[in-house]
Amino acid sequence: MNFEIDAAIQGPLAALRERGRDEARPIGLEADRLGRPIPVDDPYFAKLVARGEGRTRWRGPDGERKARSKPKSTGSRPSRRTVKTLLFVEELAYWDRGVVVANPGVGLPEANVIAMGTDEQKERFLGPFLTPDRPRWACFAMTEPGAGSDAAAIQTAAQKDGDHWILNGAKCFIGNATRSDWILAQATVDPSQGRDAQRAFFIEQGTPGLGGFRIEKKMGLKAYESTSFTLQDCRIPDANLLGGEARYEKRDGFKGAMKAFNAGRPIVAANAVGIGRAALDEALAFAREHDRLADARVRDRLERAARKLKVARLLCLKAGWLADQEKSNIIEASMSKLVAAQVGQEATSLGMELLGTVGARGDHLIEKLYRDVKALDMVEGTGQIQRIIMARKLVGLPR
Amino acid sequence: MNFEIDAAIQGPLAALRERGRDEARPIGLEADRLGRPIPVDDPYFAKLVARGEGRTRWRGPDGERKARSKPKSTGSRPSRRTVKTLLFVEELAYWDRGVVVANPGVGLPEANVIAMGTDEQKERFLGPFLTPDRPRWACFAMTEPGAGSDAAAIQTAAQKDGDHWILNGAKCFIGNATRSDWILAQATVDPSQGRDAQRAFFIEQGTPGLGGFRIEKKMGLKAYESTSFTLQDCRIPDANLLGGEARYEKRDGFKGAMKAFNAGRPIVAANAVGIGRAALDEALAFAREHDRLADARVRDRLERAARKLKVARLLCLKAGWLADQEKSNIIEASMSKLVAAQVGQEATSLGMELLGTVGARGDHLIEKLYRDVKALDMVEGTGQIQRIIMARKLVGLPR
Amino acid sequence: MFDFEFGEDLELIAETAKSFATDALLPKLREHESARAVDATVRASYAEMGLAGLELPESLGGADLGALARVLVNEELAAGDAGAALALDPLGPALYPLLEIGGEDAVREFALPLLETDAARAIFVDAADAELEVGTTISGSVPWVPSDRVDLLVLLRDDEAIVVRDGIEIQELRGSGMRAAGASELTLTGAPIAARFEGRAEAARARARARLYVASLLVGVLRQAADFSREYAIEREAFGRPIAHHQGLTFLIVDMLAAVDGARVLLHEAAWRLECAAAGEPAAAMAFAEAIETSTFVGPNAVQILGGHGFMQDYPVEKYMREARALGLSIGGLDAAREDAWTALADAGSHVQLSHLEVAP
Amino acid sequence: MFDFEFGEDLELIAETAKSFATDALLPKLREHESARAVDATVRASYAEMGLAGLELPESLGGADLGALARVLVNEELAAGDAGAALALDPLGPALYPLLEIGGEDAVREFALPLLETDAARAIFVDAADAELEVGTTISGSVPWVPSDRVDLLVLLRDDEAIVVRDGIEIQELRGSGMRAAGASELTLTGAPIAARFEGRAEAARARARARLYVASLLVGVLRQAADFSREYAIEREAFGRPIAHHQGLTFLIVDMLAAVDGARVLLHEAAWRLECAAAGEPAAAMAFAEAIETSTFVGPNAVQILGGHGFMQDYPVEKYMREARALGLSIGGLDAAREDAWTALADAGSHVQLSHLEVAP
Repeated sequence: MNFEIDAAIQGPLAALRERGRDEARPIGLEADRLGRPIPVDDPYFAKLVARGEGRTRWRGPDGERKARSKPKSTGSRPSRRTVKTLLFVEELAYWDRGVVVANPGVGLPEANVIAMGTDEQKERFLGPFLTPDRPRWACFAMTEPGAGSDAAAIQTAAQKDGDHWILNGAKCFIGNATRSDWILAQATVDPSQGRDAQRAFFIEQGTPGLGGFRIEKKMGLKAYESTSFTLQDCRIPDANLLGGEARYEKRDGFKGAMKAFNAGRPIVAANAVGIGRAALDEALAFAREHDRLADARVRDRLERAARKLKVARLLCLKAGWLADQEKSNIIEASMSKLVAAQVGQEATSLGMELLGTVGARGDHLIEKLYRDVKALDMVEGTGQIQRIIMARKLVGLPR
Repeated sequence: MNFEIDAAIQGPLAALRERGRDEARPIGLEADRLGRPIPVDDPYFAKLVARGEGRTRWRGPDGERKARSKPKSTGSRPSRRTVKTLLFVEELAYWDRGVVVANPGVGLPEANVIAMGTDEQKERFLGPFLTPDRPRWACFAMTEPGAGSDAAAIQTAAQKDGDHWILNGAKCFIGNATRSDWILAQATVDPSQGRDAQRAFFIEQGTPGLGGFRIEKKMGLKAYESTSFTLQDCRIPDANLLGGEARYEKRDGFKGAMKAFNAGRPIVAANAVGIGRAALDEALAFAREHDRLADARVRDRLERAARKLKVARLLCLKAGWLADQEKSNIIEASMSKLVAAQVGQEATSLGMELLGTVGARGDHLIEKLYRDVKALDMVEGTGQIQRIIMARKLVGLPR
Repeated sequence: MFDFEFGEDLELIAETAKSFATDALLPKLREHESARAVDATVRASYAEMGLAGLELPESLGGADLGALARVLVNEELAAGDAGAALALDPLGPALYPLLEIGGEDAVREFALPLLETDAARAIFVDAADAELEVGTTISGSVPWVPSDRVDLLVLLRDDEAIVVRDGIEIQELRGSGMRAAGASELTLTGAPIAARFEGRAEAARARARARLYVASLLVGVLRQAADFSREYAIEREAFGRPIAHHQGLTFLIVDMLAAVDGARVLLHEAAWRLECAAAGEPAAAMAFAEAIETSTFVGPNAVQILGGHGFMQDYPVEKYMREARALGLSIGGLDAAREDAWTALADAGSHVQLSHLEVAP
Repeated sequence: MFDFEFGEDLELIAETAKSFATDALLPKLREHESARAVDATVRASYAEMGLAGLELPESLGGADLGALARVLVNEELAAGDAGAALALDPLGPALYPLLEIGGEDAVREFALPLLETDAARAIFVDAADAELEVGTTISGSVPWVPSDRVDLLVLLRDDEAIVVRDGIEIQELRGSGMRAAGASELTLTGAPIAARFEGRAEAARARARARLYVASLLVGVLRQAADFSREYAIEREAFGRPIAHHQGLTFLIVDMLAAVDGARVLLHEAAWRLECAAAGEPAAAMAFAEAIETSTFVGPNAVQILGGHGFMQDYPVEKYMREARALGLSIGGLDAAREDAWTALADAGSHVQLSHLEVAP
């Protein structure tokens, strides 16, 4: 049993902390104040790319594949990859969750493409991200206006037409969609067949029929664009079907999306913990500055927020540790997401209470965090969905 | 708008208060300490009867029926009968809820018998309660070991056999069953038909087949007996079918039970508020004696308990007031029950926290109240059931 | 004896306010929010309703309706738009220190002129919400007031009210909510005191009325948030039925509605008590505390029920979540309210058989 | 770096304790409760396991296993019967002030003899839970200890431990829970002080270990309560399916299990920290606070899930509800734990970029 953060990680964490403080937080606050996503041509993005960020994890057609080698097969001691990721994610979210999403890179679809893409697809779609010449984005489009939590209910239709597919439908809440080189979009060949009939397609920016882009106005996390768009008779070549048709004949269709969901829950939890921690630190600083620490009610508020965040953090790291051990983490992943989203929200709300009317000004970081954090109880499945996932295991709830 | 308690009620309330303090509370504490129901031959019961308590509301075959006259039909201003009842019930529960249930009288089935019984049944079963010669009890038996919240699922079978019925089944959690002159038991002529097939039967004490009495050991409310019993080929004459067969042919069967449920919810709520108030008053007295009122945490605990109890009390009185206005109170009755059971429980739990290890001794009133109050989130439908009832109205939840 | 009906007069006023809120405020919610002001035609139609003098004594040309009327009107207006409700009321809670401590003369001198000025705003500031030094003049700052203009500032302290008209510097803020009313920080640098009225009991009563004023806006927002999300959940389907019929969400919705009803009944009782009976001050504090606690449950969960849509400004629930939180922060917020509510218990006798919940004293 | 596994040794000990709890304690739950004592054969089989010296240094013939082992063992035993767990441990948390402040000599003198005495009980009393006047002797009362006999009393104050062996009058109480261990009020009238050990930091550490001792019993009860009601809800049907599959109840059950897991992980981290790292004291206080808060949610709801059956002693959940509440009342209860947990934050630097949640210091 060990709860220590390796010295080896302290360095990278400290670096993230410095950049978060100097870059991400000011830019995130500015985007929030202006109420618009960070512009595509913001020098910040160019700077990131210039110093080697925004690159794909994929090692290229001839590259070594160390990153994907499994610990068991090498006989080495278990990896801590997920745990490390969670710690980094938490630190990034501490400074600004919205900016992290806005940052250039392949983002959400990367894991799916690496796991399921054909060699040709990896080269074509991830290749430009190996050493990008400019800030580049990609995105994953699952959510639809009519199907939020119910991933099996998506309606975007994919119809085979010779060596092409015709896509029709609408997507919403898609991060970075207008600035993405390509969109990996989930569609169905038969809505009545649920998940088994779902396919993912690469849609390149500029493809005729891809349009109706609308950058949505959000309560928080304004630094990145959330976008809705439509697909109208959008013709996509066979070569853009993720993994190729053969893979789907083995009924692997939906798994792509489901895998992303599973891997993502502790990460969302870590984000919520990071935001909650930021609120806690701000609240503590505020209370100290305003000589409020003698008040038992103020102490209790801070103690409670700290304690609940610690619970969430440990549950989240446990879920990640299980993944690193290659043990099932279905319950723990959902639990960490459920708990972290709640306690992150609660920490920001307690922070607001402590600030009093300063919180109502709309220019305090805690007020921004209060708006930002709520999204994390929605993405990757609401708290309600997490409970259902857990209940399948815990009380045998039928699907 | 008015939230005042009439001067006319202050007197009776004060009388209840005095008797509660002098009689009910000490007897309730003793029963709790001894862990057994108040014995049938306890002089306390005889005293109650001697001073005219434990009588039926029914006015007798030739009696006036004032109590049942409807306000609208007389053109007078709306009655406050339910509101008054709730205030009295709350005051009684403040002193000891268990003793109230133990008190002699017709109790739960009274409303049903008055509303649905034939004249002959009223005379035979309520008659002895007009001016009882000794402490007499009756009881209503609905709950079964296998059907708690699901009232439609009761399994006790009633089979017609000539001019008799044969009853078979088992009941549990029945208050005062061993000491009752008769038991009004709910049974079904066809379990697959749900509520429509249910009938209520008077089972006289000593009827062959009525047996297997077992006084249950409870966490709290020990002053009255909760009893399970069985019915084995128990032959009941037609004349003991509540209301007679004709009434059931009009599909009125289950309504008897349902009516009792509806009328009962704000009353249960008032009980929970009374218990919670007792805990609050004790906690306040304890805090004052131990010089704890300077502690903001102690003040907050007391303030919160008081506030929540006030909310519950007002919701409860509103539900009663609606009933007095002859307006639907389905939502409000369930809401008051849901909220009051929770806040009553919370008040006792906060009280325990305030007492510290004194609460762990097992001899403080608050500790007893902590055990007593939990039952009120079960009787007349759990909080879960109340939410379902409300949801039918509020979000159109299908039955 | 108990009566939960408001009576015909109050019902009529509430109905009027409700129609106005539904027809005039709700549809322009976002418009008013980004304009930081209420549209002139809406202002005009509000003026026609004559609600500005709702609580003024008849001798001052008012309707002489008390706390209950105000609470009902505010609840309905805030269900439409809490920011607009503030913007439309020239006096707001600033009336209370003037009327309760200063009396009719003070109202005549300081408040009435504002009723004649278009879009005028008297601003109430509780001393708990400001960092002000009071001497022969006032200096310091008020971190936030829900307005972009200040025609009159009434500062309520524990034992007095101070009126300031000049020397107030206004710095616009974005505001976390109620933007239709504006949002500013005030800086006072040796601002002259126009008047000063003393009285501790009167100050407590003024604070109680101010709490009810804000609590009723808060309850209006919460009621609307709960109703909106309930209706959405009935319309919206997932996994083959309305999401409101998935019991996990059903229970949440029911609990939200019960919480709002609880906060409402406490609010109405406090208003009745302040108007017609004793112990209105702690009752008002308790009602405010309950509304604030309810807001932390109902606000975020209204967004939650809408899922991702709730986070978007296409729907109003994100606004409700922000404003429900912001409304609970003033007049010392939750802690001060709980502390004042507590006094009702602290003053109760030590005999445990006396109920400290006696509905009548 | 992170590792959530306990390691083979600890797993084995926990497994042993679990089997014992399941086979020997759980079936005799009510028997032990009404006897106010643990059956002799059960005591004998417990003695064979050799857990009495679990935390004693090797030099004193103990297993020298630390806080993690104790926490795991207590959790498992309490899942069987928290009262029996107390009854079976002759030293209990009284060991900590002796060991941490007094050192090995103190343990040798006062604790070891008890291991030789059948059914002996050393009793730990935190000064926050007693009304005692300390001079050259001790007088006053301890409202409740979970025992019917006191072979040794160790009083923990902020800066010292006081050992009392004589002059203790014992008055039996019913006890609201843990009756298998007994329940008494202690009265001391000029009781002689057998020894006195001073040390503020050591006292804080002893208190932290005592908190973990009680918190682990509490978490064991809560885990068992949540599991029992979960299993009941899977077995029991209503409205045509297991009640656990009605989503309203499903969510409650899942939330209970999540709350227990949260309290557990905090407990384990605190034990690890106390044993292997820094800042164990506030972590232990936090873990105790979390366990207490969780108990007010899980205890009553475990009863709730069983409905009317939950209220009856035919099922154990009413016992869990009582004991979960009672276990959270000692060592100053929730407030003292929160106050001590707070110090971790209070001592943190003022730079906001320093996380006060650093898992490693």
